[in-house]
Amino acid sequence: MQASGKQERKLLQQHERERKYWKKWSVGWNVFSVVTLVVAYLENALLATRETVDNTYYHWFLIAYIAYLVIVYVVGQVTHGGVRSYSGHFAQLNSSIGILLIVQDLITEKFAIMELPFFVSFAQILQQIHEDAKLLWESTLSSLGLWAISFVVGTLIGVVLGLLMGRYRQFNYWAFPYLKVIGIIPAAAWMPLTMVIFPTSYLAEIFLIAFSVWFPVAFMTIGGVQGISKDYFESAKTLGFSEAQIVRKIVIPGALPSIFIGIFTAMGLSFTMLVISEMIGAKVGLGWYINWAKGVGNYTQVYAAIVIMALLFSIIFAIFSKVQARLLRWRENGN
Amino acid sequence: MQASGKQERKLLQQHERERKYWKKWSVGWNVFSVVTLVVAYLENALLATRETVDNTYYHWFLIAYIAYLVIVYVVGQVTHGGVRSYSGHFAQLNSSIGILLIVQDLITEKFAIMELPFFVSFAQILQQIHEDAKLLWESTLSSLGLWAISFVVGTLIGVVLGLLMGRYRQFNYWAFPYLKVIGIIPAAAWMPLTMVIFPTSYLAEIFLIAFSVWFPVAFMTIGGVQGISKDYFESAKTLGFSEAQIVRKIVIPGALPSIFIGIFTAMGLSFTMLVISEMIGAKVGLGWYINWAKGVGNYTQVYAAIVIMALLFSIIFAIFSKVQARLLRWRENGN
Amino acid sequence: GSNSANKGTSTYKYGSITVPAKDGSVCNAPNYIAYEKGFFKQNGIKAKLVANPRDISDLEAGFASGKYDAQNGDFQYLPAIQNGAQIKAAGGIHQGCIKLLVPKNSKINNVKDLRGKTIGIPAQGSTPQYVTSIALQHAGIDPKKDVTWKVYSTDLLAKAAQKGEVDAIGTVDPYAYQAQKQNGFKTIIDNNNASGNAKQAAMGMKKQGSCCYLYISNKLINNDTPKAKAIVKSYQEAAEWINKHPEQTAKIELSKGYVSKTKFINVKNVSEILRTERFHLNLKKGKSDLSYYIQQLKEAGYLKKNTNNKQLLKQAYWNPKMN
Amino acid sequence: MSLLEVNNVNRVLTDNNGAQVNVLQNINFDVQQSEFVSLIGPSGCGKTTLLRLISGLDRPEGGTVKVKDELVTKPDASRGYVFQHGSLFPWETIRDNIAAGLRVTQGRHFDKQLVDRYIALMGLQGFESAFPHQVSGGMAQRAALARSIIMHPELLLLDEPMGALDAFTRADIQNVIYRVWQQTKTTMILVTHDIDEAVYLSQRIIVMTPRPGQIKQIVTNPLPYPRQRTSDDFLKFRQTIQDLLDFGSHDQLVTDSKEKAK
Amino acid sequence: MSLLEVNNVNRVLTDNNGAQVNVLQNINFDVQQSEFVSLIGPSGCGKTTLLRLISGLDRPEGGTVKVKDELVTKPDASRGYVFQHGSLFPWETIRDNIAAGLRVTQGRHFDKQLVDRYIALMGLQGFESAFPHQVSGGMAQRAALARSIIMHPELLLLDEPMGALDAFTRADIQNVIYRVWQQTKTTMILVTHDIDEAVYLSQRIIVMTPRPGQIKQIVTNPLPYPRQRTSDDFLKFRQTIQDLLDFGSHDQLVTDSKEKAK
Ligand SMILES: Nc1ncnc2c1ncn2[C@@H]1O[C@H](COP(=O)(O)OP(=O)(O)OP(=O)(O)O)[C@@H](O)[C@H]1O
Ligand SMILES: Nc1ncnc2c1ncn2[C@@H]1O[C@H](COP(=O)(O)OP(=O)(O)OP(=O)(O)O)[C@@H](O)[C@H]1O
Ligand SMILES: [Mg+2]
Ligand SMILES: [Mg+2]
Repeated sequence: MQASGKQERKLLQQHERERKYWKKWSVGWNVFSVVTLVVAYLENALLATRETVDNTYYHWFLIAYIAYLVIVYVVGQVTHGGVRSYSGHFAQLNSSIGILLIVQDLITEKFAIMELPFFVSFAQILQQIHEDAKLLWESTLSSLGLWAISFVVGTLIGVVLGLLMGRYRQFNYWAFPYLKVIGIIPAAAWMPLTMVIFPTSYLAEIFLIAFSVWFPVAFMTIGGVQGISKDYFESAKTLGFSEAQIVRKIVIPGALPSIFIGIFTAMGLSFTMLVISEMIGAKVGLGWYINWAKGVGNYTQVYAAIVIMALLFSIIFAIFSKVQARLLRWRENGN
Repeated sequence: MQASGKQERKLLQQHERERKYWKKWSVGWNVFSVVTLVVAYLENALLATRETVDNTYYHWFLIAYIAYLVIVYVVGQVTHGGVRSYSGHFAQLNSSIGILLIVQDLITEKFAIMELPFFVSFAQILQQIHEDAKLLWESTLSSLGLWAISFVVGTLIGVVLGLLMGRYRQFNYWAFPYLKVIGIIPAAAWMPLTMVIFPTSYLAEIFLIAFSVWFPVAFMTIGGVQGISKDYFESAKTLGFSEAQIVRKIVIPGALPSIFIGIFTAMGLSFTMLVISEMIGAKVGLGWYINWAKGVGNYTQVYAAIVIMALLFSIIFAIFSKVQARLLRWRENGN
Repeated sequence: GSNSANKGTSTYKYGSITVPAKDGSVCNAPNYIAYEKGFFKQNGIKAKLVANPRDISDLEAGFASGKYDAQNGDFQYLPAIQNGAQIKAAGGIHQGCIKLLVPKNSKINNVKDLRGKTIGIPAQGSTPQYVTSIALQHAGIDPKKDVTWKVYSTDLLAKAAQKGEVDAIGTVDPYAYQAQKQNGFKTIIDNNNASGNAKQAAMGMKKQGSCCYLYISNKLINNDTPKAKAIVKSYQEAAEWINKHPEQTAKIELSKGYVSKTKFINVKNVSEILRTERFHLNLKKGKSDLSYYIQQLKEAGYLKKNTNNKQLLKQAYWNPKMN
Repeated sequence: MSLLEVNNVNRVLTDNNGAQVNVLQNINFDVQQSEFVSLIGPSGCGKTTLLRLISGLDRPEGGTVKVKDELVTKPDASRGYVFQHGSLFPWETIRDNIAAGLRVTQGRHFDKQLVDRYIALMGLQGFESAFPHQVSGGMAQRAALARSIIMHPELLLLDEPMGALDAFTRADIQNVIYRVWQQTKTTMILVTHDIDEAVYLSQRIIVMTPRPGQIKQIVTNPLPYPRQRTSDDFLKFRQTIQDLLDFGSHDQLVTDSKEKAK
Repeated sequence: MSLLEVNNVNRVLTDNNGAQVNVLQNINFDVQQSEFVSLIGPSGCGKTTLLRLISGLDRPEGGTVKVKDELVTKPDASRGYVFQHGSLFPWETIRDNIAAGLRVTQGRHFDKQLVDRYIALMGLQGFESAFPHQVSGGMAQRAALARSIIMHPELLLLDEPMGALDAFTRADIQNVIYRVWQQTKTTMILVTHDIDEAVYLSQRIIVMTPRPGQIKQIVTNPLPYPRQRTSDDFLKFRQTIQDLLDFGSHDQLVTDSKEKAK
């Protein structure tokens, strides 16, 4: 139940939290997750290492992780708000991460069951990140910029085309058959053409990434528009809405849930294309960095870039989820 | 309204056709589309060509296209069945294809406004396809086989994971965070690892393609399962369904619409990955062919491969659409 | 198979090998010829030619996991070998195919003019980058600081230069040859110094320096030396054959579909490229070349600062001691 | 001059089997300014079809629909329409839904006080910022009414606005409608299945026949307002309508025509 | 021995505001073999909650629900449940829906004749291979009934199975239920808002109070079967129930508790 008062909104938030963070607060799991990480630390510090690696950064990472857990657990223990729900819910997952860290450390660094150069320990990756910090930072910024521009452009094009195709069947008739075919042309095949067509290679890169985004977004948007109950259109008409107002007030919000699905699906693909597109004309960038590392067979660098990309992706994913939850809060089940 | 009689099913089919092929039969458009293609033929045959090209195959293509149109139009004129609806509906689109053919011929072959090697005429592509017919045929078969296996494997994995994550929140809790991160690792980064992990490079290729498929499929499947009304689960329980029966009779059919969306979204991506994955260990294949042609910058071959891929994609898309329409015929709006 | 192929033993004494070679490139000729002219077969090897991933790390993974056995590739593998790639060079196989080119009306006339310029290359860590870097070092230019590298896929480098996105391009044949012939690109650096050009030599381009090498997987070298030797022998014979019959080689490459035909990629041009590359499996010179490159790459900063040259050479080179 | 004139209206539709069906045949009636008219008839007889023609959402195959002597050609804000399920926009709050039409006609600076008044009138205070799925069916239906009424339509078309509600909530909404009608004197046409409802609210009741939908009879309701559902007069008049509808015997299982027709 | 015994049942739920709410308080009643009992009460009083406890879909916080002296712990096929919207599986044909339960208990070679008999009994011939969205609401509801009844449950729980139907179709389904009950003597509990319906069908009517849901009174219906809706006795008994429900004045706009509570 919704009400205007602040009090009630707060209660609503709590209810929402309970739906999302359904694992109960448990002192046992909290302690256990800290224990696994402490064990990961001790195991790494005490056992002899077979490979050359500077474990300092790994130790710092573990200490920071432990500190973070201890803080949220203490806060969770004394408060009853979001921190408690959140940290209680993720205690078990944190334990599993601790165990994974121990296992990977043992099978790579300690017993070399899986060996260099293809398998590296997380400690080695962190060491690499520290070594290449400046280059990686530049690369991350550069890639993020390229990705953000391309993703926005691709999403906009996808949404606009999807809305047009979904709402106007004439447009659908003319555009869909051509777009369907264009949509599957592999990026590799596009690369020469984009070079010729676009004045700068940065634009060509943007095109390649945007291209990987618009297809799923447009595809989902079409479905979203077509799935809107015609009651809403008719209500709008009897309230005197013009076509423009119908698009703005009915078509777009109605298709938004589907648009978000398209955006989420396109995200993974856009990261793949980022790596590919940075093969044309890039001076720096995570994709460029991966290609470079692959060129000299330095897998640790490849993994370092992947760790950063995964982190980036998780952050972007979380932001999008938040935006989605906010924009789609009118839906029964929240997301 | 549905009834068991054959007669009524036939009427239903007709109604369905009208929903799908809504452009009315029009003699004018039919004639016009044939005219555009005849003009395309004459233009190509009569105007002097600036580039070296053997236009024979293009002429054959145009003649076949014209013959096809004339046949379906004649059939459409005298019958009232599916052919009439279909060909009437697509007459305008066919005209646009005719015009496009004329335009591309003029700006490449005839006036060389857009030049070799990046821009080639359709006639040159057809000539190339004819020249490399045997190699392309083998490549197509090989790629199709690889794609089919990988796509099935990827879809199955995606559906199974999606069902598990959608239905069992414990599974979702443990699997989703890890799978989400794994899902975004770009293929380029995977390639060396897959080579090391999988015993044969064919398996590595399958993995790479399947990997691009399972993510969107799993993602959509989760949503599909979570979107099933809990009424159905409760009805099933009061009818004595076991968990296995619930999964088979409720979860799978209920998620099927979303699974199909996932499959359609994954298709484009899987074609991109086909090209990338055929760089490891393939002796032949469309992706290999593209890479091979790029080895000396023979773009005509690249485009030839793309034309074949587009054709393949259209056929696969059409088959999937048919299967989807059949499996989801229980839905109100058919698809 | 040709006539000579049938002379060999009907059974394959050493079993089969997989060679990642089918990438449509011209200078992969030894693979094609060893296969087509039956040199593999004569030496008791059943060879399978497959696609070439081009990307070193993919190749490396293929070698490490036993999916690939031999290949001819550039000296660009040195850093990869230092990073643990399980392959060794067994001699140079042909001379240079790598050039640094500038567009027709470029103001760049020699290496010194490259300071502060942007250079297009096929990949970070590619042979063209290394060759250019060696020349830059000889001209007193720091390849890591004084120039900007930009990456384009090989087929697009010339286009990038024409569009002015880069000032010079480090590229390989047949793209380099085509850019020269068709678009009038000027050569600044040519690592093919068969003629002993003093200007090129001053830039560190060795006379008769090998450009591509025969690589064999460590697994094979360590576990089945005779087989590895048989591979070396096959390539040796193939290289000699190519050197003698560039025209026929070109014909085989084009007619058997190893290299795709275009207006430019025809028998005449391909045999010209093959002729200049002077195919010959040079076992001894290969080692000294490699040693030279190790030193150069170390100086240029592409190898680790603390590289032990001798040890890396041992790690990177295998002398098959053919008699 | 009547507010609404429906003259010889015919509606022919292609049903799912591809056959042509006369859904409405020769419909004639007038509605006066400020009148409350109910349309009642078996399911599938064409009530919704008729209402859609009046609103302008559809056009008749024959005959004319005129409002204030002008031919109706397309829907506009002067003829409000409330659907069975309200059709509130789920992505807008109750307040925004109610204001939706005003925003269109008055632009960004629409009369916010007016919206507040209607929120109060409909008893929706405290739920202004709730989304439709967060309120009960009855409240959603009240908001849908408010959304239409706030536009001060000449004619309000109500297509079973209480059909999906339970008996108790239904009675509540009936009272809301009654009160609004009393206060605003808006002309209303109510489509319903519920004889009680028609008798409780309307001045005239148009009884329709099953397909092809025709007007069987137009009955004037003699009862004075406010009406008592349990009064004898009420029950008697209710019986009159029930008889007119020929709501026959229940002793056999019939797959009646209306269901086949759906 | 009673078929069903509900003893001191309590149900406490956390509502959307996070507060604990007593939805059902101290519910006690028995149902005899072959009896037809109706549950009636205002919206939100806990009728559905109670039915779910009886079916085993939920467990009470206090008290016990026993069928044939055995504690109900989870739903099974011996207690049929028909939902307000039928909840036919949209991806199965009418025939497959009706056979769904049989397929589970009898496996692949279930009694196909039985399915045909029920299709005939429910007047669904000709629609066997239609999908739920292709049939009318009334037919879907008949199929949902058939799907439950075909399992020969000891107890059939009907949660407003006619609530979403129009008045005419509702009367039709009421007759179907009546006929099935007469023929099969299945014990039935019907939740409804419709006093007419309760009076027309049931032997006893359990009247519930608004939250916290308690039993106000259990009334035995004196009318003999078959009943006439228009008979004076019918109307009189109807009035008794109406009075019990204290279905008060309609003269003010109330945002009543049931709506606030939703
Ligand atoms: N778009 C359409 N195409 C074909 N037939 C239609 C269409 N819309 C309605 N019909 C048919 O027209 C008839 C009248 O439908 P309508 O919805 O107007 O009835 P109704 O009186 O409103 O019924 P209900 O009381 O169930 O709402 C029905 O038989 C229906 O099947
Ligand atoms: N899962 C739940 N969590 C919290 N409260 C609930 C839940 N389910 C029902 N309620 C509350 O319990 C009360 C009884 O609900 P129930 O659905 O049983 O009423 P009902 O009598 O069936 O109403 P209706 O006639 O509208 O169907 C309501 O106030 C409702 O808001
Ligand atoms: Mg209607
Ligand atoms: Mg209920």
